[in-house]
Amino acid sequence: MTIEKYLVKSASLSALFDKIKASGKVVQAPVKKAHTVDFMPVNAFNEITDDYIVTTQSAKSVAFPRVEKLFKYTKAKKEVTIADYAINTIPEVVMWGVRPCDAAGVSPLNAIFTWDVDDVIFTTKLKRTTFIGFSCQKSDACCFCTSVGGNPGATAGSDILMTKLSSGNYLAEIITEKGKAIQVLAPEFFEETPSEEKEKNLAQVPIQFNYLEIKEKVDAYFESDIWKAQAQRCISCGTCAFVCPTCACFDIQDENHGKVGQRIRNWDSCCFSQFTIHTSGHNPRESQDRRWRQRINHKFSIMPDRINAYGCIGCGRCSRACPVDMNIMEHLIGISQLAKK
Amino acid sequence: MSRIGVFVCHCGENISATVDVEKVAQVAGEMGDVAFSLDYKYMCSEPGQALVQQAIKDHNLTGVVVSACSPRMHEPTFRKASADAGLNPYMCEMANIREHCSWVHERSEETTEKAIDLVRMMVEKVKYDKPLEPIKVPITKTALVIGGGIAGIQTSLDIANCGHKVILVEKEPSIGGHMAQLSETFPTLDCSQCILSPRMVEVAQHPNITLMTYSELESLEGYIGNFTAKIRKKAKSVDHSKCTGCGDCWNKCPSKKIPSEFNAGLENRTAIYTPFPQAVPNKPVIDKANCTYYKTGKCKICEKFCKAGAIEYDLEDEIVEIPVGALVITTGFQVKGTDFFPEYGYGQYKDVITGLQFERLASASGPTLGEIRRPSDGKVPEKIVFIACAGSRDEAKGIPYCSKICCMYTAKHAMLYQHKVHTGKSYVFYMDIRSGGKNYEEFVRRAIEEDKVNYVRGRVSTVYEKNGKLIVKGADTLMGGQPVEIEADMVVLATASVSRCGSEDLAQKLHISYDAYKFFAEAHPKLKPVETNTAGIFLAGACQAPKDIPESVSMASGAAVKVAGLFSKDEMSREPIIAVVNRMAPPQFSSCVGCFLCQTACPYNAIEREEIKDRNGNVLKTLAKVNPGLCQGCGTCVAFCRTKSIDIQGFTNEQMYSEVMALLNA
Amino acid sequence: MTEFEPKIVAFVCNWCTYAGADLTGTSRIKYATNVKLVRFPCTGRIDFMLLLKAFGEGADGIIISGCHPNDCHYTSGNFHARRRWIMFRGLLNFLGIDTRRIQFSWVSAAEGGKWADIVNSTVKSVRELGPYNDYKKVADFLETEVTNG
Amino acid sequence: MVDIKKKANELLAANAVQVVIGFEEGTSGKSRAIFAQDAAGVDKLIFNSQCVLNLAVYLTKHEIKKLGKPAIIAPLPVMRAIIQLASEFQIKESEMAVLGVSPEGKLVEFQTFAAIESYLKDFKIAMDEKEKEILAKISNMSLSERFDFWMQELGECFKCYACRAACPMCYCHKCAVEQNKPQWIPVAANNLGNLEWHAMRAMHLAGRCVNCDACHNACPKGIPLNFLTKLMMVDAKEIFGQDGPSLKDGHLLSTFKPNDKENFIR
Repeated sequence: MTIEKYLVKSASLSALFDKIKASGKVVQAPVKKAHTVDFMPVNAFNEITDDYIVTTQSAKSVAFPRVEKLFKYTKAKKEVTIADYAINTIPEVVMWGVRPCDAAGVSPLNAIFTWDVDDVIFTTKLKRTTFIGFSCQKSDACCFCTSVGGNPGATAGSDILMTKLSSGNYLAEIITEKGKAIQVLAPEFFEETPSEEKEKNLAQVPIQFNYLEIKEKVDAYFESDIWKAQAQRCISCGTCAFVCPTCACFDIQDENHGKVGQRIRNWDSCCFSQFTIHTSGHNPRESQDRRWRQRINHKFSIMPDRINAYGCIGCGRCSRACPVDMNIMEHLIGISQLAKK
Repeated sequence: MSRIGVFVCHCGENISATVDVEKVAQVAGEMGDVAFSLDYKYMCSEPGQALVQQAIKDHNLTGVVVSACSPRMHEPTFRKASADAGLNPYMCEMANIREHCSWVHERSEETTEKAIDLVRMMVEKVKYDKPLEPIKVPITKTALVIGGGIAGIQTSLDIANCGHKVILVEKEPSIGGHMAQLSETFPTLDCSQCILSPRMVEVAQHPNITLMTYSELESLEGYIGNFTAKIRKKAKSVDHSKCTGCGDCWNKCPSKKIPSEFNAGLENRTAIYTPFPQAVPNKPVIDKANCTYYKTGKCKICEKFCKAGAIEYDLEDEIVEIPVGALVITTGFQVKGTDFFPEYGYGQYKDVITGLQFERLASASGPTLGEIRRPSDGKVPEKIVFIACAGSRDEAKGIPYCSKICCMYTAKHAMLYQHKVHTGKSYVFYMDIRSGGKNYEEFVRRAIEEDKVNYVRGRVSTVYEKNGKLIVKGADTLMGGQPVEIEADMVVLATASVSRCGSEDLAQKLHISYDAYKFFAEAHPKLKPVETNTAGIFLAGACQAPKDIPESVSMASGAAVKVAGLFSKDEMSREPIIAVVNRMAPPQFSSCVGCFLCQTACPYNAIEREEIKDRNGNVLKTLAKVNPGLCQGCGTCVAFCRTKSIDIQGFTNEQMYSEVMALLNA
Repeated sequence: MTEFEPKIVAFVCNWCTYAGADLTGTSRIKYATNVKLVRFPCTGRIDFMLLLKAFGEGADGIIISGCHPNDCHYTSGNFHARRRWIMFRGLLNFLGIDTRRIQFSWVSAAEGGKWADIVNSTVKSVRELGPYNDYKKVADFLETEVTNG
Repeated sequence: MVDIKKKANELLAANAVQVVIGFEEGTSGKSRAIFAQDAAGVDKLIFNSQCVLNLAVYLTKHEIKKLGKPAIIAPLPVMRAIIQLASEFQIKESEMAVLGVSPEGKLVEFQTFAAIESYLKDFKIAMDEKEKEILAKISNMSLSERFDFWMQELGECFKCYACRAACPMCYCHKCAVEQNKPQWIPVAANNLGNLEWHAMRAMHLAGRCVNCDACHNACPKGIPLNFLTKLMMVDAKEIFGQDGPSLKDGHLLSTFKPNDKENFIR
């Protein structure tokens, strides 16, 4: 559908929230917690904070949580009965306050979970989720969405995008049918189109490099000391992957407790030293530079080649969270500056 | 996937009375991986074992769970049965539904449920059992016997006569123990010394026996077949290789006022001394604590008079390390002193003495040359009272058990008194007369009927002195508890036999257990009376419980046979329940990171360093390695290892983990 | 309503407490059925993780028992265990885990009576504490939904 | 800093070491590790209050070992880590140079690890007042409050293992959480999995923690998990008198005293 534009008074925002809640949807929104700002199920508008550049963790967990129960099983005498994941129990969710970068992360993630067979649990969850984006007025030194094809007001991935105007009111862009459905819930709050221009109300994020160039360099410099140089200080924890909106690696485990048990899917990370270890004991990525190369390679070369989507949307979460300041933007700039081959 | 057989035992009524064994077998049959299950009246019986073996063959079982008594009881039985049927013995486990279930609970749903849980637990364990091969270790064919009393003497001679080396350690200057102190022995009244001394001499002269008197065990390390004993040879201050035992030294020694241990304090000895004339070895030692020279630095009279020049004051304690394959503990007992009894005058009345002191009075080699005379004034007692059960069978005194020998030796004492003092009157106060044993009852009757000893059934409430007499107040329960008062010249207390002081320390040095009264504990009250819980260490004599001579001697021979049996092979196989460090493919080699914290944790120094090298000899990794000869399988390292790289066979992490899972997830 | 029957596991060493419990049986001393023994070679072998596992699998109480100090069949396993328990107990308490539900004891091969006493008194005290619901909530692996934490 | 750089250059020039492990200016005001192999690298070296990472963590990394013999810039926590690592046979005196940094930021040179240990005697491992307060606050909660508090905090954990990766004592190449026979620690980052992971980690650091807080600083969720190991540290000191790492005394849990005191064993 073509994008429809409305004005939503800042005053009506909370009322809009209430309407959505009243419709029975689960609303997840950024909440100020003890140490972080993260998406949490909320009941009242005042639980929500808007004081964040991006949340510590991405919005991906709405469809790809850190622990996912795939099915349960029960043993009786010598028989085993399996109870599949009850797809129909998945609630309608509204992700409120998603940043454009996060929203942009949805499509690569979806591409991964659907590239051969559909991952029904993931896709169903995604289908039942409405993303209400809020474009960025603030950014920090870690942001580089503009370098990977996004921008602080990008609509891609959001169903509705809210942009705060100088008046304090919001420009609401209805982007999809799902978004439309929200508007239908409370048409009274969606007023006539604002005169004011959207762009000048957005954060300024300078372009640092050309991501198309990165792909080319990554392919050209597969064998290169740059990976060693960049990975030296990396301590191979999984933080970057766990906060990343597009990282999709997982580990399947069976949790057995006597007669009952379940199969679960857990987040995993290609940075862990044991990630690719073979039964034989051989590990194709046994040193950190190999794992770092894989990470960049996967996001900027393998994904575009295989599923025609880039694995980095420039939110900068990994740079903020990294315990040893592996700043991905800095590294990407470094890569982009490598001589053409 | 394993195929497990579960065999539920009724143990006659012992289990089936409170546990629904049929149900246990039926539910077990429904457990995962259980291919076969049955219940049977006596699983350990010949046909019972046959059932297990048949099932192993018919259902080609990969594991067996026998749900019966404690594994400490029958694990070996069923492991052997399984092995004979072609199953690796370590694939057989026992679920203890008797000691830990049927015997401690009433019949109820819960009891049966618990039995089922215990079976499920062991089924899970068996799943993770791995076939193991016993570890072969060489045997040092030398036995260490600790204690040179009659038990130690007998066991040493028996072992030595089987052709094995024996080291007999005695802490006193001479062997002989209590038996050497006795006058005559019941029920035959033959002279103790006369039958003992030949044995003592035989020990001293036996080519296979090394006698170490005046010595004590310092420490013991190692395990069955391969112990290392450290023995402290206390400085004798006399070079026995030179000493002729002429006796000049002790005749000349000026410090003569030392109570003689051998004569139970009824006579004094000198500082340089042999305990008694027939001592073996019959050569003196200097009792440093009481020697003038050692106390003041002056004297040296013995040195002056020693023609052989054998006195060496500056000899020091020597600690020798001896490899031995087995030990027999024969440290014996001791008797309570009269001072233990406030009601009998706290030991302040000279003429209230212990049975052991009476033995010395009655002994021809004793202070009175065998005449019964009062310690106080040397008068021959006209009236003498013997009090049996002095301390024994008395909760209040903390000695609820029966000292066993008192009834007999009291009868003997009374008899000897009557034989020596024909005009004398003797009384015996007793609770019950316990005279089980060949010719024992007849012996007591002789005392009563022929020697006219007056037996009074009742306890003595008090004894006190009144103008030279000992007033003994008691009651005669056979006369309706009417008070009895006797003016005696002498009172003999059959004081309780108790464990030797220091037996606790010794037990800890040996890592054997002991009972509430500090007597050493046998491995099984009926079927393993001479074994301890520590393989290779055996018991004989009164260190296990009060015993008379024939019992001690037979137990000693029993222990000797156990040792000889062990020594009949050149090597023995040990349970392969030991720790192992995991190994995996390069470049990891093992998950062990070589922090070697396990090394400090291991009580046996069994953890060694193993270097993994490449072809050029460069060390790629250093990891921990367990020496299977030294590891005893305690598993302390296992619980301690952060990376879970070390595990213990038979009690692996997977097994303990799944046992807990199984117990809690019915 | 029927009285709450706590689930209690006992981790005991083979040489002292297991033998002691055998003696309890041989002496026909009665105790509660709630307690089930797991046999270890030595208290030194008992991995502290197994205590957490036991609670995680729904135990309401735990008994840990071995040889008295100086009586360890392996000379020092119980000493190592003692240090481990001292540290671990402090940690559990700091984590808010109820250490009143864990009974540590030394029971020798000769103390059949003491074993029965330990079992019965532990069952009694854990019964008074009631089911360990706080922990069961945490351990309820099938139901607890993991939101974006 | 001047003298540290000077020393670093000397060592590199003399080829006494091939790499200097230190701190450099990072992005957005952070500091980070640098592995200086020449004067240009040394020139980047800095040292300030921002330098919270425990550099000792790199001493056991095979990627870093490949760079050659290191010299490491060592403030107190790094010195402590070095002693502990040495006592666990993970590093050798002969295979590294230590450029100590005194609390005043002055260079302290050490010829031997023993020298480091004795230097540390003057700087007892301990918590500051603020930390003591927090520890007390947690300890003074009721049992259930404490349980809820930790469930709340640990509930945040998503098992990225940054705490482990940043800890100089977590050098095992196959951590217990990666052992799956049996699966001691649930892989899932759920309540139980998180509780068991952090409890185990604390026990594994009992008597080994050097109180550098690297784990906490590394945690992207800001969980105060360092207080679990701090408690272990305090108990080790109060109950067993263990006062910081030592080359000789043996490990807290692999040694014992027959008279160790407890009040809970019947």
